[in-house]
Amino acid sequence: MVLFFLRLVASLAHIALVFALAPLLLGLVTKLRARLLGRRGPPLLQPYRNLRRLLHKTTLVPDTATDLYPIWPFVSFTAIAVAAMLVPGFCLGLLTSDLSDFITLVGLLALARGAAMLAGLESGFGFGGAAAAREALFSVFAEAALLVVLVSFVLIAHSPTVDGIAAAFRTGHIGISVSLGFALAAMLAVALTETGRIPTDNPSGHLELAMVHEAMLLEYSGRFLLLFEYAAMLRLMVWMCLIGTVFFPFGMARAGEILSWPGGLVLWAGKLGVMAVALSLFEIGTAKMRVFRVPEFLGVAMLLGVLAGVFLFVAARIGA
Amino acid sequence: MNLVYPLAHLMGGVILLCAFSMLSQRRLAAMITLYQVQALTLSAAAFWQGFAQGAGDLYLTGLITLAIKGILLPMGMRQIVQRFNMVRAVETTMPVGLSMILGVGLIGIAVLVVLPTTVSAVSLTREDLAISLSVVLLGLLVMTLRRHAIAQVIGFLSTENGLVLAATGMPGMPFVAELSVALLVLLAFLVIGVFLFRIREHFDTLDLVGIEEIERRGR
Amino acid sequence: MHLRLDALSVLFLCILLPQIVASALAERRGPVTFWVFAAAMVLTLLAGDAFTLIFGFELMSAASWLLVLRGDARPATLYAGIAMFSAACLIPAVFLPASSLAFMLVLLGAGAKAGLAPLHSWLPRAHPAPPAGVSALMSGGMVKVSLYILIRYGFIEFGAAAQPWWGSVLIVAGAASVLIGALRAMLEVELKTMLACSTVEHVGLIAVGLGIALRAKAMGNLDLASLALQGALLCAVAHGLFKPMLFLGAGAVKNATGTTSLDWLGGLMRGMPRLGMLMLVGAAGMAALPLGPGFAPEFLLLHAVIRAAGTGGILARIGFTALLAGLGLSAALALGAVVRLIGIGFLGRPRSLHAAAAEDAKRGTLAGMGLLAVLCVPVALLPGVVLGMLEPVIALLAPNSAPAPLSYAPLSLGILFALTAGAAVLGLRRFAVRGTREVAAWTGGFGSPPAWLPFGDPLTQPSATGFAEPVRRAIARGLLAPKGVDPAEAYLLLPLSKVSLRLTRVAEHIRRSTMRQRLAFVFGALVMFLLALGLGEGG
Amino acid sequence: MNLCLPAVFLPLLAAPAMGVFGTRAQGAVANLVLNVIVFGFTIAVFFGPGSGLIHADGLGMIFGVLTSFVSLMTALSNLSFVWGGNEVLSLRRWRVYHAMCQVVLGSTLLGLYADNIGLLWVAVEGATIAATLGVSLPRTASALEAAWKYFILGGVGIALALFGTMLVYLAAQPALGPGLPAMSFAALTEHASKLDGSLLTLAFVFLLFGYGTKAALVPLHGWLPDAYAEGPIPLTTALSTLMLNVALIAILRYRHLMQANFAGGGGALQPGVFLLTLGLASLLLTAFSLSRRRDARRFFGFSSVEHSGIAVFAFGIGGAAAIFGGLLHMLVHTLVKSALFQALMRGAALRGSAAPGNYGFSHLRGMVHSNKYTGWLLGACVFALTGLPPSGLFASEFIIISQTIQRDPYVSLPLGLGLVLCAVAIIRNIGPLVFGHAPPHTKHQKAGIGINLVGLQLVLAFMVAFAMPWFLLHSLSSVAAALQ
Repeated sequence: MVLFFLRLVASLAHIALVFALAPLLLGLVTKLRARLLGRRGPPLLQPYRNLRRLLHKTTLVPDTATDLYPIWPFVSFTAIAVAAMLVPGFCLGLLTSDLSDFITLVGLLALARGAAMLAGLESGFGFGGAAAAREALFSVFAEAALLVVLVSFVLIAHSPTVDGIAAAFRTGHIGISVSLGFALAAMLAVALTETGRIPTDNPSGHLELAMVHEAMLLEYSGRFLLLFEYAAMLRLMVWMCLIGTVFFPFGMARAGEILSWPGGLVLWAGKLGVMAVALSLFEIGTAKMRVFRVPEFLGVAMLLGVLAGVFLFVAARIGA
Repeated sequence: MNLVYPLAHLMGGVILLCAFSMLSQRRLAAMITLYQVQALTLSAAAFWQGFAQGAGDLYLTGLITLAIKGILLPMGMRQIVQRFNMVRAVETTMPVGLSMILGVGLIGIAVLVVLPTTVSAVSLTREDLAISLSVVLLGLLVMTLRRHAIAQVIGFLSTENGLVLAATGMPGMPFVAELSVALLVLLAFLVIGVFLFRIREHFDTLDLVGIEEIERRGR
Repeated sequence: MHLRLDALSVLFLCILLPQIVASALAERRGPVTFWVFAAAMVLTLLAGDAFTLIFGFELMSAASWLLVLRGDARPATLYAGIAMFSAACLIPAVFLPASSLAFMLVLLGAGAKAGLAPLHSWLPRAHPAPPAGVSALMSGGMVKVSLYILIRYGFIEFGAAAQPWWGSVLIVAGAASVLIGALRAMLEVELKTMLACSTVEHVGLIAVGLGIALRAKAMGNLDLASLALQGALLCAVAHGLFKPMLFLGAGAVKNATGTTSLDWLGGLMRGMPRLGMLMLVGAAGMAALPLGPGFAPEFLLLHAVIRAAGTGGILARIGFTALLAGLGLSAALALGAVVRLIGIGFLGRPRSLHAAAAEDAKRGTLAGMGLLAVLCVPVALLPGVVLGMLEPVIALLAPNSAPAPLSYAPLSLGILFALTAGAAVLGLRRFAVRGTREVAAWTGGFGSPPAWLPFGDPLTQPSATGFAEPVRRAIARGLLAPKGVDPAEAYLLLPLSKVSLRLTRVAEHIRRSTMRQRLAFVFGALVMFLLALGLGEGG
Repeated sequence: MNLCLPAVFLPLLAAPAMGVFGTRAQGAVANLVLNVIVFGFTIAVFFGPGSGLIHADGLGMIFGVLTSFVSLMTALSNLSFVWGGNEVLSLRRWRVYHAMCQVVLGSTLLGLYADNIGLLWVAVEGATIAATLGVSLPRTASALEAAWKYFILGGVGIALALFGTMLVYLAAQPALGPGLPAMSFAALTEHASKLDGSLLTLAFVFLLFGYGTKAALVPLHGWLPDAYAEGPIPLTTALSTLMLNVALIAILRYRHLMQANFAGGGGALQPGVFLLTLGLASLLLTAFSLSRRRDARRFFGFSSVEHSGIAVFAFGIGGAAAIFGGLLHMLVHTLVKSALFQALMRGAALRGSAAPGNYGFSHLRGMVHSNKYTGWLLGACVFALTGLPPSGLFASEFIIISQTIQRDPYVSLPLGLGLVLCAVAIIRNIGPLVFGHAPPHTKHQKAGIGINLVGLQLVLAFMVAFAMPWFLLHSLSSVAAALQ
């Protein structure tokens, strides 16, 4: 009973934190990037301001849009939000841990992606369609790479859920294995694509022809745009949590024991910070690549995933 | 000594010889003559067999053969050859030498097939069978090698002679006369057919190329 | 000619009946052939002996061939050829004792009829030909009947002699179909052709599941077998629901606009909203999105593949990992195809006056689709229950195996969804500015359209072809034959047709032979026989 | 009492009279009347099979009834053919035509009922000559050409058959003594094992070639397509059904002799391999010859080659079940083919004239637009030839294939290939022929009442295959068992 109560509290805390900190994380990345480029950059809290501004803007609906126009933002946002609830953040053993099956997660991301693509096609407008087509192309490889990575996780952890994988990995005796390194690389590539960062997409770009994620939302404004923006922030958060939880599960709190929470929280914040720094460093280090280079980029990721599986097999043979 | 079988074989040999030398002949007239000789020998053979086996209907067969094949058909064919002035040489589709080699091969096959088969059969019919089979095959060979309808008809006729020879050789086979009559009906239709083709102006020559032309027009 | 009913046939009857009802509703008392077709499928499922099975199967082929012929004569011959090929494979197979040869024949026969690669290329041509109801039944039902035969013989009749490599063959064929099907579904412009391609994909998915199950069963790993079977059978159920729905919808679109080419549609959501909603349900299933009917099977299959990757040697590991990649690839491609279907066809601006003037589908069609949509709900939200119903079938196919409970709980996910969405709506109600203002859409910098195009210039919005272009450039070049032709056609059908053409020429030559040549045939054959005889007896 | 005699000799004796007297209408009527009577006799034969030179065994009875039934149907459709003014023939030729119909019927029955190998040969020869005359009747260039071909090739076949017949006698003569017994099927079968096996084998080769020519087995089929296409169409029906059956049955009987001799250790070879070779050759060559035909009658002529090939193949497989399958195949194919040719005739009549040369697919296409019922029936007939259910041929082919698998699995591959190819080649014509665009100026017309005959025969074919009356089943299977 107490245990359940604690888990409930932990889950609620997790949800609240994730939803609250997502804009901050984005702001942090942007800030760091600007700083590393030698600019002052927007204040940390700028994302919150944007959201508030959008709240107060009238929502304009293009006359060519169909009745489904308002649906897509909600679908996209909800899918990402649920994903954010499933991926453990600072502590394991949340109420949602049983739901957090890796494949379900992939499905949720796909759902959000689909909604965004349809939103791009909604008003029959050229750039949105082009962006949706590119997104479709990217997603093909991203999803494949993600699933391939999953093999080695499940085979190591004997559990398909993110929670279970993390739990298995944090009991350190797996140690550092080559395959996990490959898996990490693959996962990072996918994460960069999914969250629309450089080198596959430029979040701060303003040239319609070059944009992917932003271009799909060009026709949206006001509260619908807010949903999309918020979803994008949440997506960044989800991916960082995912990578942090799976690859650096050390020091994560247990929902059952309240005393471990503070440590978990601190470490979680630390991880997010480190990852934000890493991300911004990477982004200033590389340039955006041409659209048709991206499949190769992700194809490499997929290959790494396969290699991870193979090396895992070899390692098992050697170990045995 | 008993003369029955030696004579039978002698006649059989003559018939085979005729059939074989048909292959070598280039001219229709000569082929017709050969055929006539063959038919006459056949009727003689029939008479002889009838005498030897004491079977009455073989005499009938011999009579029919003599009358129709030995006399009427050759005359008719000579008529055709004369009227359609085809006395000129027949062009064969294959050099004579080669066709004769084929003929020898056919005789060899006939012997090869028949001799081992009839160990248990009456030993004498064995050679008869071999001979008549070779006559049949040679006739067919003539049919396939010659272009002129007349030549083909002659080939067919000699095949049929081979059949009758075999029939006469069969000890005590019933219906021999009937069968040979039935065959004759066939032959009659054959020759009539030739006349038909000639009388009706569908093919300006009996050369079957005419038929093949129509065949080429497709469908 | 006697009948039998066991769990397997009951399951497939349950898959079949709703489609028949729905198609009948849509076609409103279709032609006699239609009913013969339906009856033949039922007969095949009920068959208790080989003769009845083959009879029903062939009758099904014949009736469907006639229906295809009436629809469009061009693919009919190819279809007939495939049907007879499968017959020629099946009839011997059912008489051979259980052996690898027999199973291969069954696989060829049933696989050809089910559209398994490399014998699938007839399917995207033949299925779109007849009227929508028939296409629906062919795509949702006939394919299943073929798979039923495959299952019946692979697992039950020949079950004793099963070898692991049977499963591997099945998996490879399935994987190929999945990839090619999904890819072509993404590239095709014709609505019905695209749906047919996606049928190939789903058949491939089912085949992969069955193959894993067969392999695992032969290797004695019964739990994996039951997991894979769950996936395959559930996939069959789900596909049997949403694919006919989509085909019926495509038929309605054809009725309303006179075309099924996505390049001439667009904005149908305005003209036919109810149809559009039903299509959304089906599309969610086809794209295997969470909370849709298609996700649970995909989920199970992926888990089965991952589990299978842990069994066997290095080859199995590499193979199954690659297979997983392929499945992921095709899942995303299917999503792209669905987005293309809905986004190009039903959203955006009309691309032709017909599309602009489209009116909603007839009541019969909507009723039929509605029926299927309602049946989708339990598969989508309560897959656990459906799997519970599948228990006896799995017990029949993989005896004394204990299927693991499903670890995907759409119901609680759905609750989370509802909560979040509700929160979002309420939050926006509370804090955001209410109401919306309709404004002219941004033309994207293009000039204003001419007067005779009230809905704007179609050329200024993405076309279906254009939408598929990136995928074509990045993937199709590698996987398909040159010029985007299906590899099965380029490397299998074309050479075969060339060979037959050559032989036909030979036959014609023989037929045209002159009379002397014909005599020569007779004579030569006779001499041959005699020679053989003489040598045979002499030696 | 022996009811075979009237059944055989009535038409044969009536033929000369019909050749001399009567207008064409009277001839047609007389034809019909005679057929009705003969049909009655053939049924009555069941109660008076008789004995001696001409008597009916089980096979003879069944196929005798089939023969007279088909020729009755032909005679019925003959009426409309004659009155329709389809064929422009002089009165003399009409008379010859009717006489020939009778001769073909009579000699076919003779061939079925004859218990004497010589008589069988005579019957086949008579039928051949009659058919040749019939084919040459239209007197067109192509008809004469066809007749000439038919005559030469058929003549060669007959000569070979006679030689084989004499060899059989020679093989039997030591065992059975000189005279009639050595030529009677009954006696031969009785003492099959005592015959001289090696002679018998030689004889079988000649008989196979002789009667195989009549059965139009590849490579002996050269006469068939033209003969089918150029003669008056009712005759074509007779050719493609009745005479084919006689030849096939003759082959079957001799095959049985040889098989029995082989089984009895008489030293004969197994007949199977010869039959299989010719059967497969027919099947495979047909498969590729079918695809380019533009004339419907040639097309279906080739399909007859295919089906006699299948029957011979079944005989080659051997065993009671396979023989049963082969016989069933012959029965059903006979009915379907005669139905088909009558449907074709009606269709061509709807398109103007049923004279030869009006049977191009381009001329007949889109039959439903001329008459819905005729079109569908035509389609059904053609479809029935493919051997897909619900066609009756499905049952027989199913039996044959299953037997092949069990007895000789390897030849089942070419068999299956040939069947599939033929079926595809046939089925692809249905679409254009039935539903295609009709040639210009095609009006929808009424089909005569006679079109129902086609339906009747189709239904019969279906019944024979799937709902076979028990007595037929019983006698057919006993025949098959006796001849295995």
